[in-house]
Amino acid sequence: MQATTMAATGSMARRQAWTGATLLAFLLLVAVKAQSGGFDSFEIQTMVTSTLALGYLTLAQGVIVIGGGIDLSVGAQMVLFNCLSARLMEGRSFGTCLLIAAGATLAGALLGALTGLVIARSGVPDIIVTLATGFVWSGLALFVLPTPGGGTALEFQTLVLGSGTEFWPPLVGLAVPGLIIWYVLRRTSAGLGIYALGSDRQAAFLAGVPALRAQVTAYAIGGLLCALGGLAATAFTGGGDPRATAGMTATLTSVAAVVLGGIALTGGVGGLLGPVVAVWSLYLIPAIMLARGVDPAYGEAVKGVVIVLVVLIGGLLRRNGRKT
Amino acid sequence: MGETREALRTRAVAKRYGPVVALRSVDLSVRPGEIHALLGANGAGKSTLVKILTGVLAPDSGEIEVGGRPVAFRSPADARRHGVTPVFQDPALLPDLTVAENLRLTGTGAADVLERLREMDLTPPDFRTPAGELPLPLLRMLDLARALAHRPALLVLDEITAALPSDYAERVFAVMRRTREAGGSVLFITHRLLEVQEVCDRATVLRDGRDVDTHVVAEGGEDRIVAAMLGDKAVGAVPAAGSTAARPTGEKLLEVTDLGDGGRLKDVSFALHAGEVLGVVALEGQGQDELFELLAGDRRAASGEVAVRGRRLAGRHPREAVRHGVALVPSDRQEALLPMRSVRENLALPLSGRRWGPIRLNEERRKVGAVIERLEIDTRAQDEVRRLSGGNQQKVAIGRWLVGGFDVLLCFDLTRGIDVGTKHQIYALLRSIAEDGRGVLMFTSELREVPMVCDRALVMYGGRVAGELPAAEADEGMLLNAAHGLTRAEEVG
Amino acid sequence: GGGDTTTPGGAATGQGQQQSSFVIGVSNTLVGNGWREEMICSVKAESLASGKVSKVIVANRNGGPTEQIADLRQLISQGVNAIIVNPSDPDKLNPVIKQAKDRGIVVVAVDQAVSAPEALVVANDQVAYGRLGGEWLAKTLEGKGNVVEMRGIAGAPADNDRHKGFTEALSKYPDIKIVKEVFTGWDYSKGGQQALDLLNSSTAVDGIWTSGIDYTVVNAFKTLGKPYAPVVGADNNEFINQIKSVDGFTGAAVTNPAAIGGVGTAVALDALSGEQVPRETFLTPEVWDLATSKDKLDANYFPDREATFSARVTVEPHTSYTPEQLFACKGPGE
Amino acid sequence: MTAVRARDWPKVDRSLLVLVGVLAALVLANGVIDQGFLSAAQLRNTLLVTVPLALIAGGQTLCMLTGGIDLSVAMTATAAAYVTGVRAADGTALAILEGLAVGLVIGLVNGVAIAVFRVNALIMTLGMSAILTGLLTVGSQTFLKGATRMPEFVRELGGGTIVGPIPWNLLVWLLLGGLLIFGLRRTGLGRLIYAIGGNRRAARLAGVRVASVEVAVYVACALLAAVAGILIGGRGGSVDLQLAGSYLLPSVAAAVIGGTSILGGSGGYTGTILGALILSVLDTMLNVLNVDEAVKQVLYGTIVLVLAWVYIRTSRARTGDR
Ligand SMILES: Nc1ncnc2c1ncn2[C@@H]1O[C@H](COP(=O)(O)OP(=O)(O)OP(=O)(O)O)[C@@H](O)[C@H]1O
Ligand SMILES: Nc1ncnc2c1ncn2[C@@H]1O[C@H](COP(=O)(O)OP(=O)(O)OP(=O)(O)O)[C@@H](O)[C@H]1O
Ligand SMILES: [Mg+2]
Ligand SMILES: [Mg+2]
Repeated sequence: MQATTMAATGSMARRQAWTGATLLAFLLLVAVKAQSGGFDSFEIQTMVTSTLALGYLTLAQGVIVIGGGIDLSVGAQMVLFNCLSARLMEGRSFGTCLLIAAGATLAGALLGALTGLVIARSGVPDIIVTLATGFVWSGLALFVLPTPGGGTALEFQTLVLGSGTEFWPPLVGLAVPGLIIWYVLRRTSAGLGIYALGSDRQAAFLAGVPALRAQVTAYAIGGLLCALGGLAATAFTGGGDPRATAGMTATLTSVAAVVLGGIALTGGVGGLLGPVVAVWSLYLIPAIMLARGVDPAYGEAVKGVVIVLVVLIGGLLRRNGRKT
Repeated sequence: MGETREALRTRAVAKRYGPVVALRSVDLSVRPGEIHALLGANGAGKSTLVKILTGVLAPDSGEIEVGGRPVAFRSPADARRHGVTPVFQDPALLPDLTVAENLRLTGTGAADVLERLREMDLTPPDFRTPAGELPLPLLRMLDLARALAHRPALLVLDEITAALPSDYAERVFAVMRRTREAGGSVLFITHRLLEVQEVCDRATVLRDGRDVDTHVVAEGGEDRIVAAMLGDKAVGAVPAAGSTAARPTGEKLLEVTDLGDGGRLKDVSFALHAGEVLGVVALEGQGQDELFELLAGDRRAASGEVAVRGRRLAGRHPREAVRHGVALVPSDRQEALLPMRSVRENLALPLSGRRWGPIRLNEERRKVGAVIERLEIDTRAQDEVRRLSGGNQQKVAIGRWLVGGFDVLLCFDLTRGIDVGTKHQIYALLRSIAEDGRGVLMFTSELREVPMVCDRALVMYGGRVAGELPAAEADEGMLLNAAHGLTRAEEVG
Repeated sequence: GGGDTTTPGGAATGQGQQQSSFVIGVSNTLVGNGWREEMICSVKAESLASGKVSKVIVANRNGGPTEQIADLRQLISQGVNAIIVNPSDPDKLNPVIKQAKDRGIVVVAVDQAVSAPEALVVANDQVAYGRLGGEWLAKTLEGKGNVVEMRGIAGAPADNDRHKGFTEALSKYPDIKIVKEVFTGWDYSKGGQQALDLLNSSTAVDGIWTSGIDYTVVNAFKTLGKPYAPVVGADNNEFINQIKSVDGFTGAAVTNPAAIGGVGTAVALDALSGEQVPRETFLTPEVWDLATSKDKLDANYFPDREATFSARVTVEPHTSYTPEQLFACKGPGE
Repeated sequence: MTAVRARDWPKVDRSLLVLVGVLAALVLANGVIDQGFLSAAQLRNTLLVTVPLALIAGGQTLCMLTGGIDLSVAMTATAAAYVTGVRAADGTALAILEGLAVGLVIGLVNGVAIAVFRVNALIMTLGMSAILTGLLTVGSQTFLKGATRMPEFVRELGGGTIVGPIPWNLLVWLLLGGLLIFGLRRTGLGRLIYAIGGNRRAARLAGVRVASVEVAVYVACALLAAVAGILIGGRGGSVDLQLAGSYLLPSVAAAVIGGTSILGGSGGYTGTILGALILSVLDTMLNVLNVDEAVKQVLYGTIVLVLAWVYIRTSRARTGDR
């Protein structure tokens, strides 16, 4: 009995180890940044606000990957909701903007649910469905807003981003949905179903998990978060931008952050804190290189190397952990 | 007939997978308070029937009644609500979730499960452990406990004892008997006919997707079952297991000296000689898994050494073992098969592994064809091995090495989940391998096999070889004692 | 907001500095694009040639306004005296530009304009780019025929401006029809492939206007073995070579110099030195074809440079560096 | 229970026939939209643009069959072509060899990291892509400075015609594509690629040196991408840093439309070829149709989705799964 308790504690520790390592790496980066270029509230605000949209996308990707899927359209969804909200919010009052934001969030959830439904019903792999829907959403974004433009109310921007060098509002804006979704994932049967689905689809079905519902739920949560990402982009830039390239970059970054944050791409494993911290770390790497005066062209290469190394070392640690 | 309301009744249930007919027409009835055996050769359709009864699959045609009322389950959860609770052939606990989460998933009370485990005289694991980290037999028992916690009217057990050591199997029987006493029914699938004699009231035999015989076990007997299962095909006679000589005479093929893995396995020494089938018996977790992994090159030794025909194995990669002629047939088919590939590719894998260049098609066709014929592999679903029945999958796993060639065959619980007919085929196969001058090291959880197939037997306990005895002298009682550590090596001699 | 914290080495000391001590920041959001890399080199070259700059800090990564705002804020934190920014959006950077201005930093938007009144703008006149090319094409076709418009990235401001200028020019020629309009995404190989598709279709094509994806389009004629039609492109090195040396091909290069970065730097340094500079400096593109500007074509072809090298390497009278300094791509202290 | 004889070749896959049908339908639709499409010139054009995609997608197929993926193919193609272009002065043969060597090195690094150090393939190749972007950007200003014009031979190979509708690059493809098909079906290595994707552990226990096979796969993939990059560069005449960027997503899409499982273990190159042809014809159709960019993207996405769905439907009908 004693032994099994110890084994269990060990395995718990291992499960949290990745999140811990991510946190540690992040703190290290913060220290280096503070040393080489300062890390005052202005910097923190820059970090939190400019990664807010990406943070939401990463949470979205995280939930979907935990559920055994992958979504290559998160960036395109963000672009779509960015354009949609910027177009609708232009010249409107704060109140109307809030209503539009609520509507967009709902629409995002519906869009996500639809994606999930298509995947579950068609049997076409996630990666190809979302590759295709990514094109569709980018096309729709161009349709909604053919050129960069649109706008939003100043109060809406302040609400999301804070004023002055405040950085609490965006932090809270990320943490609240993050915590709610974390609660849903970890403490409700719907969330458990998502983990089960990602862990082993067949076994989940045998255990009586309603696979369709779990999949649709995961994608609906993802869609909702992508809409939040779009709204954050609108608030941050004060308008919309239909160009698809930004969306694709964001998608790939979200996948990288999810893996760096300890979610297994095979599904069923991982939490939400790690990926968010990973997004911030990915932000800090170029910032530090800028401060250190590294040629930015090398910067891109260094970033690639760092990502690979982190996953490599993490993988080695994980493997060693499993052996003992 | 029909005076009492049946717990379960099927009429003309049929199911096909594309061109493969799994069930033609099955009529089955299970009475309340009865333990009913469902028997049949590999691929007869037992698992398919279980899946239909528990809502995993929908039948193509036919009717199902539970407690007298017609049902059409949409999902396993639906079946569970109607009192039909399965324990499937493959583990159904989610590996990444903790035990507690797994229980929450099916709405099972953790306290209830703890209670069931205690009833079965098992030490419950920490429920915060991810299921994937628990040993397989314990997982199966958890699966069972979870099913019991739902207080099923009909408990469906698909080959649950196949992966269990005999002491665990005993506990399952106790559970089945208690269920019967409480008025519930059990549908029990097994390939071990002794178990049928031991616990079952009635038995239904399937052959080629039909029910061919239902009888009261006490009135039947093993012969009747076997005859029904196999139809016209007779069980091949097993050539008598080797010499009665206690000491083998052939060349030393495999020599193991003071082998340890730094963990459970300690100072194991023995030798396997040409022309010999050497049995290994042990209770669950006595180091036999580690021993086989080490010998197969899948795990590195911490101490001691392994030599094949006098050449030392470094044990860096299974390839090295294969090159030296040591081949492993793992117990878990998930570790042996390429589920999406054809029977042919699965069988020819060792050949492909040897040469990256063009395949010698004629040679391959000849070798593969011969093995398919020799093992009588049912190739109706040959394009994808995952569609074969469990037993046929096992044959593919062994057949691979007949194609590839070897000197020493390591068999880990080879006959788990295999029907009587096939078992006898395999026994004969192992004997003929030995007669060719090669060697077999086999671990078995079915002690009855030892005197039937082996020349000698090693008993493992606590990571060491606790004893060695000539198979001819080994009866189950003796082996069990040894395996429990009651007998020291010196006493056996 | 955000102007209340002072950063070390910030603009507080900026205005009255002596020679060779300005720090210049550069922000660009398209990596691996030859034109943009050359633009950054021209900033470095001009900084070096001016002798007034001690360091050039470059923020360069793929992204949109979101990434660029973050980069600009990073540069502000680094205490630069001036920022040369190739804006990813005309409006979205305004708040951060204002923050920079509040700290006394000179911001120059190069290549494309921004609407913030605090920023200086040094840009190629993109509407004129479209118009001049369109006029050349129409004249070459003698006022009639089918033309194809090969645009850049859908939604990009420069693309819209050029489209505007181009259609404006052609509206004066009723007999010229725009039969196809495609977006190349400013991707040379994709543009070449699209040209293959279009030239193969049954629509007759008499001329092609491109938003700078030019030499692969010219190559498509050769690949298909079709007679060349006139093509308008930009001052890309290889395209200039084609105009000069491909038999039977007529084309015009409309300049869109990457040296705009150097121009922006010169303007920024003037402003830092306290000179009065106009808020907007627009470079009007030049049209080079073999008939009228053979000398320019000859002088601005660099056989040893890559195909996409923007051939107009200096912009007189603004830039002061030598072509060699640009080619070296080294800033002060590197 | 009669033992059926093991067959040499798998049954002709019905889902492949469906792909052929879809391709035919697309070609006909194109013909209706534009008469010019049903001509020898257009056939040649289709082949010309499909070949590089089919080569890159071939490499992608190999990676996907082992359960991996290579997101660095586009940058690999670009890097190889760039090096070939810059080194044209060294002589054609040497320039091409140098370009291929770039592919070899990239493949080795990817392969070793993924197979030996077990870095997640997606992350590794994404990282490699970033690394290559950085190195090429710096290189174009420093160690890879120079004219990026392709040697004449490469131009001919990438865009020239042998006779009638047959471009030179088809020859390259027939050679490499044939090798791929043969290699996957009829060689030990091919079998092992499927084996690894199907069940890594089982392959290992059966004595397969999984890591070497994986390294071979990533090297082959990078080499194929390098060849494709050189052909693309040859077709355009000169090379730039974004040369093959637009080939990344289509390379994955072609493989998946062609029935290769993203999880590994099943699929093949024949399907990928059809997938690549379908995508190119679709692309041509959208180029020729004078529709808005927005509509174009929506159409493209929808068609890819429908194709994948049709494929899955037909392959399921064959096996009778639910
Ligand atoms: N997006 C977020 N923003 C802020 N805090 C978060 C976010 N996501 C999670 N957290 C916090 O971080 C902690 C760890 O989160 P994580 O999801 O890694 O836990 P977990 O492994 O799922 O937890 P458990 O093992 O208890 O089920 C949580 O307790 C939660 O309070
Ligand atoms: N998903 C599937 N697709 C195609 N054929 C299948 C599938 N599942 C089972 N079969 C076929 O149906 C037949 C019956 O299989 P089933 O698994 O029911 O046998 P079984 O009696 O449980 O055998 P075993 O004792 O070996 O477990 C076999 O011929 C098998 O190959
Ligand atoms: Mg966690
Ligand atoms: Mg079965």
